[in-house]
Order: sequence, then structure tokens, then C-alpha cells
Amino acid sequence: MVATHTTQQVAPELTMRSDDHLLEVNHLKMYFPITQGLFSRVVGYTKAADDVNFYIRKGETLGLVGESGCGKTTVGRCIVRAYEPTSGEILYRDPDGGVTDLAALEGKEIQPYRKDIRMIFQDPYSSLNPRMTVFQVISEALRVNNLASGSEMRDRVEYLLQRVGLRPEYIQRYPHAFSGGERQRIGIARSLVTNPKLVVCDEAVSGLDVSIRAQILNLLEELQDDFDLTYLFISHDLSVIRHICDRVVVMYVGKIVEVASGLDVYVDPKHPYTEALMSSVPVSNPRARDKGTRILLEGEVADPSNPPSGCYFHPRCRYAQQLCREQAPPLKDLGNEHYSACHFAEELSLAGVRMV
Amino acid sequence: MADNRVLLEVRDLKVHFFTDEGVVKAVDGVDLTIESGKTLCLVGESGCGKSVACRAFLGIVQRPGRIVSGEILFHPDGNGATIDIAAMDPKGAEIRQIRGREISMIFQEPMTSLSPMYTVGNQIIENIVLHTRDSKEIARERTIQLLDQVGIPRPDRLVDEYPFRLSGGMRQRAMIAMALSCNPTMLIADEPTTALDVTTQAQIIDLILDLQHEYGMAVLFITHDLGVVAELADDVAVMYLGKVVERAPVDTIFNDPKHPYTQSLLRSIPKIAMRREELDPIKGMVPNPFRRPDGCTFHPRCPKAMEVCRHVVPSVTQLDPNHLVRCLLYESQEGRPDESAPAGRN
Amino acid sequence: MWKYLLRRSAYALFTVWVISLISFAVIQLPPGDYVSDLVNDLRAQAGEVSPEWEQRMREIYGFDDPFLVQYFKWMRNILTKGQFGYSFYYKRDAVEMITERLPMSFALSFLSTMFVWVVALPIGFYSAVHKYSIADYFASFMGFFGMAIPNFLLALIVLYLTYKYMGQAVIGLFSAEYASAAWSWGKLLDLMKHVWVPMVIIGISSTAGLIRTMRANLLDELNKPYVETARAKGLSETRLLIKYPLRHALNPFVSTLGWMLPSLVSGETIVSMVLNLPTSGPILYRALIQQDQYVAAGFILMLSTLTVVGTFISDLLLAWVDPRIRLQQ
Amino acid sequence: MEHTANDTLDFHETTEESLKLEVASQWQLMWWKFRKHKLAVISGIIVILFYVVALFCEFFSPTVPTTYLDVYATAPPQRLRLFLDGKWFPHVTGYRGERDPVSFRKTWEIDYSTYIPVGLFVHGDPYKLWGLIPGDLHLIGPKNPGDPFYLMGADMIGRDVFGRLIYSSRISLTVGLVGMVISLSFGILLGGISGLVGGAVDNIIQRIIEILMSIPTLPVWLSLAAVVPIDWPALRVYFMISIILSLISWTGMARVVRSKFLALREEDFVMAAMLDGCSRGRLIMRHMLPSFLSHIIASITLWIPGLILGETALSFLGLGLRPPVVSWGVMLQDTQKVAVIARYPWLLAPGGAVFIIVLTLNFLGDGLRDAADPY
Repeated sequence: MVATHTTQQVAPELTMRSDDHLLEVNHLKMYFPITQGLFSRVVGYTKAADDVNFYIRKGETLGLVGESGCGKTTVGRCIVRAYEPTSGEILYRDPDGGVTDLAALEGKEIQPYRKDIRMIFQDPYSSLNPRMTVFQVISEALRVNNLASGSEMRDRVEYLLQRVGLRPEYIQRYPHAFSGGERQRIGIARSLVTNPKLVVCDEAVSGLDVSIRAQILNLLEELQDDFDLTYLFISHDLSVIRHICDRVVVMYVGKIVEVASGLDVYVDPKHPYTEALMSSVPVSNPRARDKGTRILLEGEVADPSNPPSGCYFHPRCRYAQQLCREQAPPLKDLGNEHYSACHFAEELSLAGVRMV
Repeated sequence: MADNRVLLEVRDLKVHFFTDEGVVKAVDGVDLTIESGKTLCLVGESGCGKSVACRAFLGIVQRPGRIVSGEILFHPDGNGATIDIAAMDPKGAEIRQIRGREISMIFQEPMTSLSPMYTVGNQIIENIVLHTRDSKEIARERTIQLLDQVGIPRPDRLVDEYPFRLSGGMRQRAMIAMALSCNPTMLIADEPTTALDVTTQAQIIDLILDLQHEYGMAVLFITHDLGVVAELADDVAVMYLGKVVERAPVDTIFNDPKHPYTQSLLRSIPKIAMRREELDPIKGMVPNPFRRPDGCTFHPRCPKAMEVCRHVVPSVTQLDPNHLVRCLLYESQEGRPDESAPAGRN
Repeated sequence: MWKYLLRRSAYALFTVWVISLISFAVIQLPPGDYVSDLVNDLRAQAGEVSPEWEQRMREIYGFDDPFLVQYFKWMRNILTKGQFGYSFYYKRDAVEMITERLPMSFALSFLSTMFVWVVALPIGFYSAVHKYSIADYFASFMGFFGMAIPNFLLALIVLYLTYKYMGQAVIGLFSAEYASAAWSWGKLLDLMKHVWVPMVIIGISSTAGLIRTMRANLLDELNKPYVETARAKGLSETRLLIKYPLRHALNPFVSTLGWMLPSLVSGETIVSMVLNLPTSGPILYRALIQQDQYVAAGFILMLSTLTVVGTFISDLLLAWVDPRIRLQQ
Repeated sequence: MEHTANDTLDFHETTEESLKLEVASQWQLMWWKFRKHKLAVISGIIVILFYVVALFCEFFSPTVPTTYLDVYATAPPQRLRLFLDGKWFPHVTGYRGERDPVSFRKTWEIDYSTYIPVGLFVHGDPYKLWGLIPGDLHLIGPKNPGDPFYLMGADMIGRDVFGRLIYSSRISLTVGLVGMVISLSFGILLGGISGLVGGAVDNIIQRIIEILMSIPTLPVWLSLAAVVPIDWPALRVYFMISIILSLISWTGMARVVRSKFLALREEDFVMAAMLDGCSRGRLIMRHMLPSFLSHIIASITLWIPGLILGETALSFLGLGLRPPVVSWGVMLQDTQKVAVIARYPWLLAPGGAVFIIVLTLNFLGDGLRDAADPY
């Protein structure tokens, strides 16, 4: 039985639904055309993000998880406006209280917001231009936005280098002088140089070794407190997400399947996909080994240019019923800030992560 | 069927790379034993030499790398015959009889580890025909059966498919099928799940465990993911800068680690049970391969470093029959055992 | 696969059409035409030529028609009657000259291609597998050497050396007694005796280039993970190298035919002029100098078509050897 | 748990030596890497020498190219010697003329018993440097003006092959440069558009390039060159030939530029710069171009040889530059007949010059390409 009266879609309002929201993403769609032939005729679309809705509170860390190809990176890039979304809203609250739809901005209009919303990249090697010094890399945003110049700029860069754990003397060095972990620190300094409000961390620790990863995670947490930052943390690593995030958004083939607090998503998932995902996480405790209870997903991730009917997850879902094949489930509010896009979210009792 | 006898014994193995800039001691005195039917996980950060070590076990270290010294004793069957792989000509016929038949290997990158020019079947059949001298038809039958066993749907069709038409998970399954095609006594898996999604990773780990149960082979599993280690290891060897610094059963490693490096490694991983618990990472980073620290190579990063660690190279200390550690903290209790004594014999 | 074939052939046809347009246009470019040359000659010899006669000649040859009309007529004659027009200079049907000379050009280019492959493949392979050996350095150096020497200069040097040391320069493709004889076994043998000199000269710079390409490709392939997989299987080193990296490196090898052919045909043209071979080169050269437009356009068209067809074949070969191209269309 | 610099950077050992490397710019790193490539360095020096000689050819040549002494037609090369009877006395051997009894052709033989004294910085044929500055000083020449001085022999009408070779280098070496500039502009423009705009525009440009690439170059060069009117002035012919040469070669350049653009566009650091708020122009000029430049320079070095060879081939056939312009190809026109080469092999000397410059440019380009990405 589906409790339709409690169903409430995340409403597409033009003002933000709550004063403490820093960002609201409403019905965001990002379709990449598939072209063919000499004149690049469009023959279809890859729906990398398809009607994505969520919000980020000021000061929190929101995690975005999913398997590769689920569209999480696309959503992140839409928010920093590296991509121009096909449709939908990205509402952002300025420090002075005004609300702007970032998705509607064009050309130069985006410029003032670039300094507020910054990004940290995954690959510490390709994200720093090997032909520019650390100073040039970090100060570029100050320079092009005329935010600082001369000794003020230099002081700012030196201060940030120190804040991310590098010696200020390294300012004139080139990236090739640094290791992966150090480069990632430079990348973090670059993102912080404009005093941003929101930082999108796109797999920011995925390429790093265990011990360096821990160093960077600690650093990110510390900087969040000191600089009053809000993070959108994109990762496929569920233990990292668990560690750093307040709330978690789970995506599957361009759609959001579940949103909940960090704890709920792990111990009380309301979507079969989340359940399977949690079940696959290796637990760092050999005494917790319990092979029998693990849920293994069958088949492959659906093709975003040719998704299945109804709920995209139904071909791999062990609870799938006729309804799932026919109707796409909406994202339902289950109360307590828990949302799930499953027809049977309330009925199923799903297992959380194995915690011992 | 696991009779838990020693299958592979590695003694003081050294593999060095002779580059223009200097010598990199990628593997610098590794001692290991692998028992039949068990899973040994080799853990360590990138650059610790774990991949090089496992290539040495097959004699496929590429130039400018070379096995400098040490023994790799392989006991293929119960009657006591012993082969020293380290002493064999890496291009000779003898060692090629071992590769792919007695010891087989799967790699990290399922996308590039299979040639896109030949069908999946072709590459598996090749292995079977090479080692069993069966006819192509029989090998093909066996291949289809193997593909079915590793959970590839419609194996009779996929046998003629090219690798690039399969997903990463499917390719890794095909690689496993290839590795198992001659019933090896040992499987070396070099980070086989690192490039895969967590859901696929779980599938592959389960598959390897199932197959091990069925075939009774020993598995040497190389990984940097301690979660994976906890899921499948019987024994664990922790490597740092070309040396095994601690070796113990998996439960001991996770619950009673002795080496400061193992301890720090465990404190560096976020636990899924807790949000924002304090991570206590190892300070600094892995040093430059050309400038290894003197004494214990871990001493500059070690929270428990003593003055003596700067100069004295620690040797192996046996804490209990199954627990070996290479740290000066424990040497005083035991006295200094003979450096040349083979480690891990039980 | 069929779709790919279809698209690829449509594309080749289109290219040939564009080339036909270009070659005809290029011939039309120079000021004046054959009739004005003729008139000049006649004036010089006989004095007066009446303007009416000049006009009539132009009408006969159709030189006063607009460009597109002339082009259309030309193409129509080629397609329907297989006629390429008339050679004013040689007073012969252009098609006769083309059928006489083009097969020789084709044969020479083909043989040069074979020569390039047969030489470059093993040397490139050896160089890559024995990287930084003395033989590798020698091959690289010879490669540079081959690339640096213009092929006509090489032809001149060969002429000089053979003249100096053998008393007779190697010119042409046949000995005197066979030059105008009908085809026979003897003539074929005679051709075989002579053909290797131009073949080597034409092929040398492409060979040099291809050795380098082959070596670089193979070096890339040797480090690929699938080679390690094959090694871990226990394949012998030779078998492994042949089955995996060599097969992979063959791809760019086949596709080099595409870029090699135009340069081989170019080389063939100029070397033929120096060595005075009975191929298209010398005739094309004459025709261009003499503004013998139908002959020139015919030869350019046919030579270009030859290379387009060659490229087309190399693409098909590529699809045949590489399943990625075959299956991902 | 404050992360101070000291805490995290214990291992970033900085030595004198590594510091130098760590603050080195792209060009410094490239230079250090290039320097290791000995053959390329030597080649680079030779290439520079060639261009210096070309720049001051009036000074380096003992004669001006129009000077001829028909009595010395087809005289063989003289030997340059520095000592006579153990004493410093730079000189060349003299000639002894003989008339062939059968053909009555006058032939010259080296006469080892006569000497023609030679000096450095001698006064000789008057010239105008770059057509502007008059002078008559030559690097080397006979001390008595009018003495025969043929280091590489004389041609059919008694002109000095060595001097003409030096004069030719100006034309032959710059035709490649001019052609390069033209094809580079074309290539960067179209390759850039292709790489930046993408989509249908890219598709169409790529197809056009493929068509052009499948046309055999020489017949087209020949037919285009045949179009150049006989009565055009030398300079116009020169530019026309450069254009013809570049028409074909820009396609390759466009491909290089495009593929580099596409590869760079995918780099995270370019996206990072975009998110920093860089305008498109700044993105290209400041962030993409520097990684481009080194590759382009290397490609150019590898391309000029092709253009030099092209010019030589065309002129050799009489379809490129024409006398009185002197280029290596023009000089080689004399050697079209076997009989000529057989008797006067020194007329092939320009071929040697072509060979050396093409070889050294290839070595240089190879070294530059290896050094182009020093990271």
C-alpha cells in the first residue's frame, strides 16, 4: 500500500524553502546530445542528470554517492557551472540574503558567483597546470576577478599555503616539485583563495593513499570550521562519505533514489539500491565477516541513454514488482528529512550497513 | 581439501631497479610463506613494492628491474619437490610451465589486461591449449564452462565476444576464468578490485572466495584497501618500503597490531560505524625511492621512534608462532634472532 | 560492418569527385590555352594565322564554353565512353597514354609499398624489442639518413655511381631490346632486373618514416598490461610478442598506407622523370609544361583516384584486422 | 591537531640541487632536457650556422652569383691547403687546361704545382648586403682578384658553385620558413576552430582535411607551379611557391593543433582556470598556449625539411623558382642529364647541402619533441 497522502514532491518554488538553505537544486536536468554523421545530427541524449532535487544547508557537508556513471560528477559540475544545465534551477543564497538562480545565468553574469562556489578536483596531477608556479595557480582567481593584487595577493597566497600545511616559501615552485598529497593541498588552497561559501569536492580524496587520504580529510574538516564552509562532497567511497558528511544523497542513473542523514542512510536505508550499496561496503573488521547476509547486485548499471522503463533500478532490484516496471517512482518525503524514490519505501524493511 | 601445507616460501627476496638516476630497491628483503588453500593479503601504500614482489613470484619483473638475491621456493605437490623460481631463467621453458598452470595471476586493470584484438574465448583457450595440449574444441568447451562458473551470462555467446564489449566487472570475471583455466595451485591477484565500483568489488570478492573454496587453491591478494583485507584474508603481510614489517593472522592484525606502521594504517581509515571520529594519519609521506632513510626505514614517520631506530635495521621478531614483526620495539624482549632465519615457518 | 563499408565507399566516391573538380580546375588556371600556344607557334613558323581559323579551333576544342560546361563534357566522356580527351601535343587519345603508362605507375607504387613494408616491419620490430642496442641505433640513424635525402637526388647519385662503376647508367625499366617489345616472360624478367632500383629509391624515405613509427608504436604496446597478462600465462617470449604487441602495432601500420600512398605516388612521379621510366611521371610533366590539358587532367585524376582507392583499401584492411573499428560502428 | 607546516613537511627534503629543479620554469626544464640530447644540440648548432650564413650570404660567399669566367667553365674543385713547405701559406691549387683531342672540349685538371694564394677578409666582388649596404669584403677569397677560386668547382658557364651554394641557402632556407608561417597560420586557425567549436564545424573541417591529404602532393604542386606565369618577377614567384608548398602542408598542422586542443580541453587544470573565472581568451592564451607552444615549435622544426625538399624538387624540375634566382633546386637543374653528373659530379653539391640541413633539422626537431614535455 502506498501512502499517497503523505507523498509530497520536493516543491519547485522560486524562493528557498528554508532560510538555512545555502543551495537548492530543483528539477535539474543535464542531457548530453549523442550525435551522428557529418552534420552532427542529434540522435539521442545521455541523461546524465534527470530531474535532480536536493538542497544544501549552510555549514553542512552533503555527500553525493553512487556507482561510476550515475551522474554525481555531472551534478557537481552543473553547480559550479562548468556545464550549462539543460533545464532546472540551481538556487543560491548570496551572503547578503538574495536568492539567485545560477542555472539561468549566462555568460558574464556567472562571474560574481564563481568566487563563492569553488571546486576541488580528483586528480592532483592533471588539476594543476605544470607550467605555472604555485603562486600563479593559486592567485589566478584573485587576478582575473580583480580581488587583490600586489603584496596583498602574495600575503593571501602565503597565508593559505600555510593553512593547508605547506611552507609559504614554496610559493615560487612548480607543481612537479610536489607529491600527490601536497598537490591536493595546493588544489585546496586554490579553492579557498576567494573566500568561497560552498566548495564542491569531486572525489577529492579518491586518488590518494590511505594515510595521505586521512591527512586531507582531517584538513578539510578543520578548514570547514575555520572558514565557515559548506561542502558538497562527491565520492564513491562510502566510508569516506560516512566519515565526513551530515547528510547523504544517493544517485542511480541520473536520478536521486534516496536522501537522508548520514546515519539513516547507513543504518536505515529506504531504497533497495542503497541497501545493496551498503551491503557491498567492505567492513574493516574481520570478525564482522558475514558473507551470507550480503546482497549482491545482479546485472549491470543501466545505460543512461537508454534507461529501462518505470523505476530504473527495477531490473536489478530483488523486491521489484509490476508497478516498478510501469511507473517511475517520485522522491517521497518519509519524514525526518528522509526521502526515497521507491514505490515501496514504507513497506520494505531493509538492512543497513554491517556495523560491528 | 585444504591441507594447509606450505606452498610458496620466499626468503630474503630482493628486487632492484637499475635506472639512470640510481638503484631503486623496490623489494628489499621480503620473507613470506603462503599455505595451500589459504588467502594471504599483502597490504601497503603505493610504492611499497607489493606489486613488484608478486611479479617476482612469477619471474615476470621487467627491465630495468631484476631479482638480485633471495629464494622463491615453490612446492607444487605434497611429495616434497621444490623449485626455486628466483633461480630460474625468466624466459626459460621451465618457468613458463609454472606460469598460468601452477601459479596464475589477475591484474588491476580489467580494461587493459585483455587484448582488444582477440575474443575473450581465444585468450582463455590459448592458456588451456598451451598447458594441457588439449584440442581447441575441448578447450573451448572448458572455456564456456569456466565462463559460466565465474558468473558470466550466456557464456556460449560471450566466448566469442571481444573484451571491449564487456563491462569492467565482466572483464575481471573473464580474467578470473582465464586464471583458473588450468586449476592452478596458487592465484595471485594484484589489486583486482581497485578499478571497480564497490558493488562490483563485492561480487568479485565473493567470486574469488567461492572459487577458492571449490578449487582449494592458495590466494595471494594484493590490495591497499584494509576493508577488503578484513573481508577475505586468512593471513596478512604488511609491507613498507620493500620489506614485510608485520605478518599475522587477519584477526591479530586488526585487533592486536604490533608494528607502529600497521597501527597507524588502521587509525588512518575512516570506520563506517562512526561519523567524524578522529583520524590519526601517519605524518609525512613515503620518502623518495632514491633516498631511503637509514636504520628502520619507517623511523621518520613513526610515532614511537627511538634514537636507535635511526641507525639499526630491525630484524624479524617472532612474537608468537604466527605473528612476526620487524620492529626494534620488540627485539629487546626476544633478543636478536638470527637475521637469516626463514620467517613465517610454522 | 556493411554500414561502415557503405559509408566509407560513399565517402571515397565523394573524394574522387572533389579531386576531379580540382584537377580540371587546376588545368584551366593558366592564362591562354593550347590554341594560343599553337597560334604562337604557327605565327613564329609561318607568319600569319587568321583569327577565323583560331576561332574555329577554339570551337572544335570547346575552349569557349564556360568552365562548368567543359567540366561536364569532360566528365561525361570519361564516365560514358571512357574517353579522357585528346592530346594536342602527342596527337593521340589521352586514354591510350593513360592505359599505357598508368599500370606501370601502379605497379611501381605497389612494389614500393611492398618493399617499404617488408623492410620496415622487421627492422622496426627488432629495433623496438632490442631498444638501445647497437642495431637499434644503427637503424634509427639509417632512418634519419633515408628521410633526409631527397629521392630525386638519390636517383641522381645512383645514376652517377652506376655510370661510373658499371659504365652504364640504370635508366628505364627495360633493356633496350625489350623496351618496345610485346609482353613476354623475357620482358617480365627484364623488368624484374631493372625495377628494384627505382623501387628502392622511391620507397626509401617512406621506409625510414615507417621504421620510426613502427618502433614507437611497438614500444608503446610493449608496456601495455595485456602483454603482462600474456607473459603471466607462460607464453614464450617470441610467440607472445608476435601474437600481442605486433598484432596491435600492425594497426597503425596498415593505416600508414593512407599517408604513404600520396607520398609514394609523388616520389614515383619525380623519380620516373629522373630515371626516365615509362610511367606517368614524365608524361604528366610534359603535359603540364605544354598545357596539354586533357592529358594532364586525366593523369592527375587517375593518380589521385589511385591513392584514394589505396586509402580506401587500407581502411577496409584496418576494419578487418581491428575488431574495435569493425564492431563499434 | 593543528596542522602546521612542520608537521606535514618533514619529508620534503629540499637540497640545493632539487631547489634549482623545483623553481625551474618550463623553458629551463626543456633546455636541461634538450641539452642531454647531444646529437640534437650539435644539429642545432649546425642549423644556426646555416641560417647565419644565409643571413650574411653576401659576406660569406667569395663571389656574387652572377660572376662568371667562362674560360673556367666546368673546372673541378680546388684543394684548399693551409701550409706550403711547412710554412703558413693558405692557398688553393691552380688549374692546367687541356683540350680534348676528340671533342675539342676544353677540360681542366688540378695542377698541383701552381698555387693561388688565399686570404680571409679579402676585397672582391662588390655587393649590396640585403640589397642595401654596399660592400666588397668577403670572408674568404683569392688574394689577387681575378684568380680562379672554385672550392666546389665551377658550373657549366664558369660560375663558382661554392658561392652560389651560399647565396642559394638564403632562398632555399627561407622558402621553408615562409611556407611554414603560412601553413602554421592556416593550421592554427582551422585546427583551433575545429578543436574549440567542435560539432558539425569540426566534422566538416576534418573531412576537408582528409580529402586534401589523400591527394598526392607532387602532381598538384606540379600543376599549380606550372600555372605560375613565366614573366612574373622573382619575388612574386618566390611567394607563390611558398604558398603552393604550404597549401598542402597546413592540413597536418591543423590536425596537430586540433588534437592538442582536444587533449588540453579535457585537462582538469583548464576547467579549474575556467572556474577561476578566466575569459575564453585568457584561458587559451595563458593556460593552454604555453603547453602548446613547445609542441608546436618541435613540429615546425620537423616540418621545415619537407618544405625545403618540396622547393628543391619543384625547382629541380624547372617548375619552381627560376634563374636568375638561385636556390639549391635551381642549381640542381644542371644535373638533370646523366652525362653531366658523370663528368661534373661536383654539381651535385647543393644536394649535399639539402641533405645536411634536412638531417640536422630532423635531429633537432626530434630532440625538441622529446624535451617539449619535460614533466
